[in-house]
Amino acid sequence: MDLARADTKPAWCPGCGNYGILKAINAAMAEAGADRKRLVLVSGIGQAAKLPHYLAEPANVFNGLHGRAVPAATGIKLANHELNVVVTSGDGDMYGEGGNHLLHAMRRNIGIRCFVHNNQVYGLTKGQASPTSDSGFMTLLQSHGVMAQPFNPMALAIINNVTFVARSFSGDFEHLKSMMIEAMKADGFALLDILQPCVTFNKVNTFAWYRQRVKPIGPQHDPYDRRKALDLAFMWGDEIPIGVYYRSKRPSFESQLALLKHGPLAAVAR
Amino acid sequence: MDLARADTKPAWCPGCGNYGILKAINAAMAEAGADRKRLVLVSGIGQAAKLPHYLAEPANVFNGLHGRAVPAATGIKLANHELNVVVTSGDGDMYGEGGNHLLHAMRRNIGIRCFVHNNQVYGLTKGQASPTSDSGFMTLLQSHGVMAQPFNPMALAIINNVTFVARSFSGDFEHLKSMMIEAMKADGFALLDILQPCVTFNKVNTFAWYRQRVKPIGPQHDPYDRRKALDLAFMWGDEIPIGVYYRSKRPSFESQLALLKHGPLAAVAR
Amino acid sequence: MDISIRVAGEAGQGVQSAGNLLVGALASAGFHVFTAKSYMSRIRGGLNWFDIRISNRELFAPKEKADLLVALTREAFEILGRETSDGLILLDSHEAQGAYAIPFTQTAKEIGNAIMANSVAAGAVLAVLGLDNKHLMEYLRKQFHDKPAEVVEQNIAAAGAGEKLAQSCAGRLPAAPEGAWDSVYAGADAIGLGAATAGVKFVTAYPMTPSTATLNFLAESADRYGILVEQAEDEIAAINMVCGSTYAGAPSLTVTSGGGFALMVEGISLAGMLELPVVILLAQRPGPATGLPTRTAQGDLNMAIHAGHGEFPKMVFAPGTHQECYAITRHAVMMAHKYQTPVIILTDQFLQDAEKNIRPLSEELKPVDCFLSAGGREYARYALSPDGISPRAVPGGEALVVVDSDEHDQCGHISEDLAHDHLPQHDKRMRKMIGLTAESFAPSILGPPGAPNLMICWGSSYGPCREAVEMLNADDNIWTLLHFSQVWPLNEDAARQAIGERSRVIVVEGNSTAQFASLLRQLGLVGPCEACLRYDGLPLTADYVVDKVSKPGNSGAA
Amino acid sequence: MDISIRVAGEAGQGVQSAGNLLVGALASAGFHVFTAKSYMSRIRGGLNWFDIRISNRELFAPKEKADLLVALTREAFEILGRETSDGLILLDSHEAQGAYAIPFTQTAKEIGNAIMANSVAAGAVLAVLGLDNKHLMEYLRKQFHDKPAEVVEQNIAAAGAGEKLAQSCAGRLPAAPEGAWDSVYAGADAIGLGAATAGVKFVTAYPMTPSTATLNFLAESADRYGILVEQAEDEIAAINMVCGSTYAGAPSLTVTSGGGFALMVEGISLAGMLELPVVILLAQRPGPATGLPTRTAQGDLNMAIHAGHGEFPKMVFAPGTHQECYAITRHAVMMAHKYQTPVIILTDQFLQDAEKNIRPLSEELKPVDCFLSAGGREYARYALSPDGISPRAVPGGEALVVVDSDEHDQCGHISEDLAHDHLPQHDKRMRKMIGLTAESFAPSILGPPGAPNLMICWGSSYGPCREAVEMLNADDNIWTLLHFSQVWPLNEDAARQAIGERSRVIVVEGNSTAQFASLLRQLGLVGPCEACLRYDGLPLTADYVVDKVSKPGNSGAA
Ligand SMILES: Cc1ncc(C[n+]2csc(CCOP(=O)(O)OP(=O)(O)O)c2C)c(N)n1
Ligand SMILES: Cc1ncc(C[n+]2csc(CCOP(=O)(O)OP(=O)(O)O)c2C)c(N)n1
Ligand code: SF4
Ligand code: SF4
Ligand SMILES: [Mg+2]
Ligand SMILES: [Mg+2]
Repeated sequence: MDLARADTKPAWCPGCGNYGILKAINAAMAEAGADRKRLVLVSGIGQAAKLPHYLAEPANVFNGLHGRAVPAATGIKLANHELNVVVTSGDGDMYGEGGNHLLHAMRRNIGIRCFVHNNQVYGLTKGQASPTSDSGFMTLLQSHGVMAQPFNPMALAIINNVTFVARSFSGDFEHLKSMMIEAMKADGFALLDILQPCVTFNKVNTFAWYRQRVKPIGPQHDPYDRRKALDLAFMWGDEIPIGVYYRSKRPSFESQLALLKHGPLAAVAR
Repeated sequence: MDLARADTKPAWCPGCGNYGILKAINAAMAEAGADRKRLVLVSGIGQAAKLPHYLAEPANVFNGLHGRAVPAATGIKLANHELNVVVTSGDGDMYGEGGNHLLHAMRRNIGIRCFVHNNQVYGLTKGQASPTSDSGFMTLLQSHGVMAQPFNPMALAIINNVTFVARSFSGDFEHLKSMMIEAMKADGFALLDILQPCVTFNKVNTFAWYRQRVKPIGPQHDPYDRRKALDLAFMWGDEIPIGVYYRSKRPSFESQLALLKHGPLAAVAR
Repeated sequence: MDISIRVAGEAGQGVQSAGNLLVGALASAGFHVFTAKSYMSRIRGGLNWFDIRISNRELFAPKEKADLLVALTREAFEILGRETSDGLILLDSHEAQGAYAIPFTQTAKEIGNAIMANSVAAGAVLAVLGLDNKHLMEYLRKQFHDKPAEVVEQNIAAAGAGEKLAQSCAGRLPAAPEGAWDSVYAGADAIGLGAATAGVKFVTAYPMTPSTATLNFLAESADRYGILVEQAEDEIAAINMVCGSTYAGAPSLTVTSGGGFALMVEGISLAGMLELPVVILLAQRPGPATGLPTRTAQGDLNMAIHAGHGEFPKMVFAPGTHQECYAITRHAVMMAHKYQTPVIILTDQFLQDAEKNIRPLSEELKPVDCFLSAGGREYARYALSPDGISPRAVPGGEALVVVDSDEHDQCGHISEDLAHDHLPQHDKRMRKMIGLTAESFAPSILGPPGAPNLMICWGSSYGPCREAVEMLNADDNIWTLLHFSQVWPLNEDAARQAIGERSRVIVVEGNSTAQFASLLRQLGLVGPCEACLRYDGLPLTADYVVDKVSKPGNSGAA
Repeated sequence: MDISIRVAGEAGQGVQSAGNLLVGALASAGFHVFTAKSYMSRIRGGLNWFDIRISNRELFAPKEKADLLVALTREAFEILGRETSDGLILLDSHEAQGAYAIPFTQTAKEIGNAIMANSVAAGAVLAVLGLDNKHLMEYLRKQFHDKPAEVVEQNIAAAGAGEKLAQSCAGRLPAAPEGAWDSVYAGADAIGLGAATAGVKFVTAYPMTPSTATLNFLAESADRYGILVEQAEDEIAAINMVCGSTYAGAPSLTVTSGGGFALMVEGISLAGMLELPVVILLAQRPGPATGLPTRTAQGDLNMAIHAGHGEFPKMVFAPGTHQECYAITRHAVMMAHKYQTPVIILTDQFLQDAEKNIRPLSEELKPVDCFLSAGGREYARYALSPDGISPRAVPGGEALVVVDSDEHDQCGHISEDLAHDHLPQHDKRMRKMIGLTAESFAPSILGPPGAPNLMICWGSSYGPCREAVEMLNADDNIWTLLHFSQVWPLNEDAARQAIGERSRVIVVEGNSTAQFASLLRQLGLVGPCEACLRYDGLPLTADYVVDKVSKPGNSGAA
């Protein structure tokens, strides 16, 4: 059957940081032995959000609306909590249009893992500022430079006491893969913010820029210490910590629902 | 002219915490000598959001959509930054439906003052949980109790480094009035979260409950110290600090716009 | 016999409880009961009323005016007294021209608590009606069975006291009819029950009057039916959550009103593109914007039909009775799954809140068919098919299920191949309209099918129109009534046949621009015609319709 | 003379730059130029093309097929070569049957940098056309005037090399006509310029193709016109910000596409209720959902007309030419202020991106009237008035301005008095429709006004239809063309008169359900009629229309 005529080969620019994320996710899923039938990749719209179509070994895919990956993933997880729900989408998608959903998903501590491709820019729409663009970042639209302060996803996740909060870098395959594997183990909401160079529209936060700055968090850091985690979250400058910032023991949303003890809401034809 | 046949007398339940907020706002505006012609009260929809109609001395009013007070206020402030823009609305409105706007207004540090009537419940729609409802809070809809963790507005404002972050209590007139006056002085985004008992739908967080817990922040607290401010933000239990949690010197959004140096965008017929 | 009782007072004063007591007692006494609620957007104060109409014939709507007004405040008396032509008025305590002063509150206080004023009032009303109070006493016992015995006894005492106080104006009711039921449903509950028994497993919504009543019903029934009810952070979350949950295989529902629905418009388009069986209850109230949150209207028809960017198939149902609320909700869930596309159920504050006693609706869980496919290895979510319906599998089974909001190929992967994927997929989706149209409800016909005059109604305007046509046909059978309980797509053939040639055509609806009449004209089903419109926030009534229809020039052109 | 050149290749390969060079050179050479862009939703790779049509007569649309294909990749040749009937094909490097292999990239590399392949290609095209390359050289100098001299020289060398390489297939163009202009505008820019010169001071939007082009134009013009451009966090913020900013007195605009517009539906209803002069540009692309982000469609007409819960007045404009993009945007801003209600401007990817050289549009700031009132002490924002328009003051002046999304009294305060406030305010708002309708544009007429056959178009389908009618009328003048550049409300009287009695009526539009034809039918302006529809994501062309119109059975029933 030749039903697939689709763009299942990456439509990204050569050298884009998304390739590193794709490679890591392929490896992480393989290494974690993720059951493909129970794996659902959820995304919104953007360059990052195309990733689910490009998996080396296919899985279930829900590629929804811009900004709405998180509520869709929440609906999927609640309908069938036996599914392994992974959101993989862009910074504009998750932190801009989708900000309110992220906030409230964190409050719920719903068991979805969010991999955010944070390129600090809107790639697909050709280079506008994103919520994480550094102040002063110049674009066609932000012709006097960005005046808002960048959104701090790490701090938001920490103050919301979610199960797992980490940051990694698309240029560090081993680190990124291991963070993904860790995130997949979290029994609750997991945020993995991934620094991802956009070689076309972000000429500031390049591979070199990140590489100079990222620094793995040492073993002395206690991820259950909220204050220390917040200190890490505010480090954005000459040094940007990568690794697990924070963990909490808060139970996942779905684990608290008595109704789900009997099995998923959804009837799955097998 | 008898054009006003409207509900300009409060439609709140007797004993509602909103009365205290109304009284304080009347007093604060009078004491601060707010120029009524330049004062605009902006609200969304809810019990709290009706406040602008009830002012002792009238002002300009923009009573918009549920959850959308902040973008409306932002538009007003950008159109005419000489206006004194005060948002006064409910916790559901500001932290639930309007969460994304709040987040990004904070990133901008736009010079609007937000007074949030935080009754930890949806009043107007008859008693559903709000984003600030305590875990376990029981309602008709949340019949097994709220499972999400309450939203922490103080921490969000602090991590976003806005100009002014404070909390007060509707039952403490003097304190509330003084916080409002302080908030009005902020040159940037000001959040004033006001603990407001809902005598009808929130039988947990009553006047007595709050009164037992609220404790004015002492003079030893340095509001420019983010870590300390965050420590206060996480105090929610036997003791709930009221007062100024945090201040920053970040310039307001509008003060950074070269265009506005020549005067407001809006032409005002005088 | 046809009596309308209006209990009026401030919010928080017990108008609702007094009404409930009367409904309970009168339904168990065997009368046909129909209620309508008019309340303000506030928790305390203002002026609310609760109309309880009783008859020995089946009822379908409220009446315009009350025969008996129970005014709990002086303001209620002053504002509503004028409209209670010839009727009797009971007024709490205050002396006033044309009203019997009965100290409901004072009496209740003396017995123990002012809140029992509603029991006093209920007792008084039954006395005025000349009805044996045993049904009220029984109902009070049933109602308070889980409260301390003292509560029951005090309320019974209060009802008895009310009865005595009203003795002076007691009348005598004819005997109760046969065949009336004591199962009372609000439209909101009938819809909720329809959804629950149809097998809906996931409900998420952001509270909004007047849809919240259904949400509350479902929350209360959640444990019984195994439904997960989750309050969303906003309406956009709600619609996207149900897109996710239906993708994953749980029959799902979201409920909202106009402003919330407006926020869902993008998500509805998503459901159209992903071909998801999403069901949305849109309970209308007057707009624009916040409008009149607690009043009624049928003003969102056009928005509902045209909700969503781009073109995709959709169904819009509009039940007209309590039985239809139940049955059509079940049907809507089924059709959503059969055609894998969004379905909207349109009601309004009037029908949501209106209570009526009917033959009990089945509370048994009888899930509708979800038309699921197991998929298999070579599975393609959007395989082309003659009827536009592709086999729907859900994740977790044999097949991998790929869905994409971009245009896609048959496997669900993003594709920009216009000729080979976009056109075939677009045509496939739109082909579903053929089946949908063929399966859409024919309008129901009341009265002589070929009468010279035709009245057309849709959704909740059915009740008042049915009564109006009965009134109009009392002497000469010159009116046919057509009711549309599905408003998109229309069963054009059946409609054309039913409409036929008439000397007069009048469309009755609760908006100011005759939206349904325009739709009929657009499809060439009617020519220029008359419209009887109501958009003051109150429900249509037979009196209102008859008045407009009878006085030439009273109805506008549609 | 009428030649269509198609430059095709991958995203990021310089298709756009090569096209720009050719447009610049050909327009300054004095030809009439019209362009259309077809690109994919990606930043690199895929297959994009840029059509440049030139003629010695004014042009209004692209052509279906190219006469000269410049293929920068083998894929472009393979996919598009088939469609280039009889035409000439230049292919980068690769040898292929039916194509001239010209090493654009290799040559550019040798000169210094592969990115100059576009200059090589432009030079080659001009040679094929037999056109003096001085215009290209001039244009290159102008284009790169702020770059190092080396860049200019290298590009000039590249263009020269291209010319030489294509010598073998050089033809000779007829002389350029008189009266063509070298001011080239895209529709998106003409709209932006209209808004800027009309006095729009605040623009906020969330980026979305194909509306972003207008946003970019406005950002680039911001300093010149004193406009504040702010990127919103989402579309809901954008529409609510413009509600705030217009309330406060700044003429404001937001721009979006279908999905973003869907999110604004609640806010549009707010603007209707608060009576705010909000202007929204809706640049259409194919839906549903994300659909085809970079393609064109006219599929959102129904959604636009019916956007918003409840009933309130609204205008929807749909410019058909670049001049109309400019003039109608100015008019829309004025009308929004005159009637204090939301206005939607409908364009689409085709018109947004289409470039044409026309008489220069005035760039002077000539603000439209904002119809402001100073108010005064006794000011009532919603004072009743015969035409439904209340004096509009803004805060900061003498008057206090109170606005409320709930139903309100004349002073703007929340009111639930149905008879005294709701009905009068609702009727006041709706009365504005009378003035709006009276002022709405009559359809423009082209060709013999009373011909037996009538073609109807709206918005961007004008260009292709105009050319189609000219082709169809070449022998016998049997076609009239009617163009609607305002689609809501319709000037029914003028439309009825213009439509008259015809033996054939065909409506041409870029969607699959004949939305505009339905609207005409709903208003009783046409009966059952034919429809020529295109919804494959590509723009309508005269060839397409003539083909459908000429072959019986090719056009569907509307
Ligand atoms: C409702 C809506 N608004 C806007 C868009 C247009 N849009 C598509 S992707 C995108 C932003 C992409 O940025 P990001 O999420 O950071 O992804 P990236 O391309 O950078 O990976 C936008 C604004 C859309 N598709 N839907
Ligand atoms: C879009 C939309 N969704 C829902 C509603 C219904 N609604 C009105 S007020 C409200 C919540 C009120 O809660 P809060 O903001 O906390 O105000 P309170 O009444 O408690 O003061 C809701 C859900 C609405 N008006 N608009
Ligand atoms: S535009 Fe940026 S994010 Fe998108 S593919 Fe290219 S480099 Fe990657
Ligand atoms: S419901 Fe609660 S918040 Fe609303 S007026 Fe009553 S006490 Fe106050
Ligand atoms: Mg990005
Ligand atoms: Mg509240």
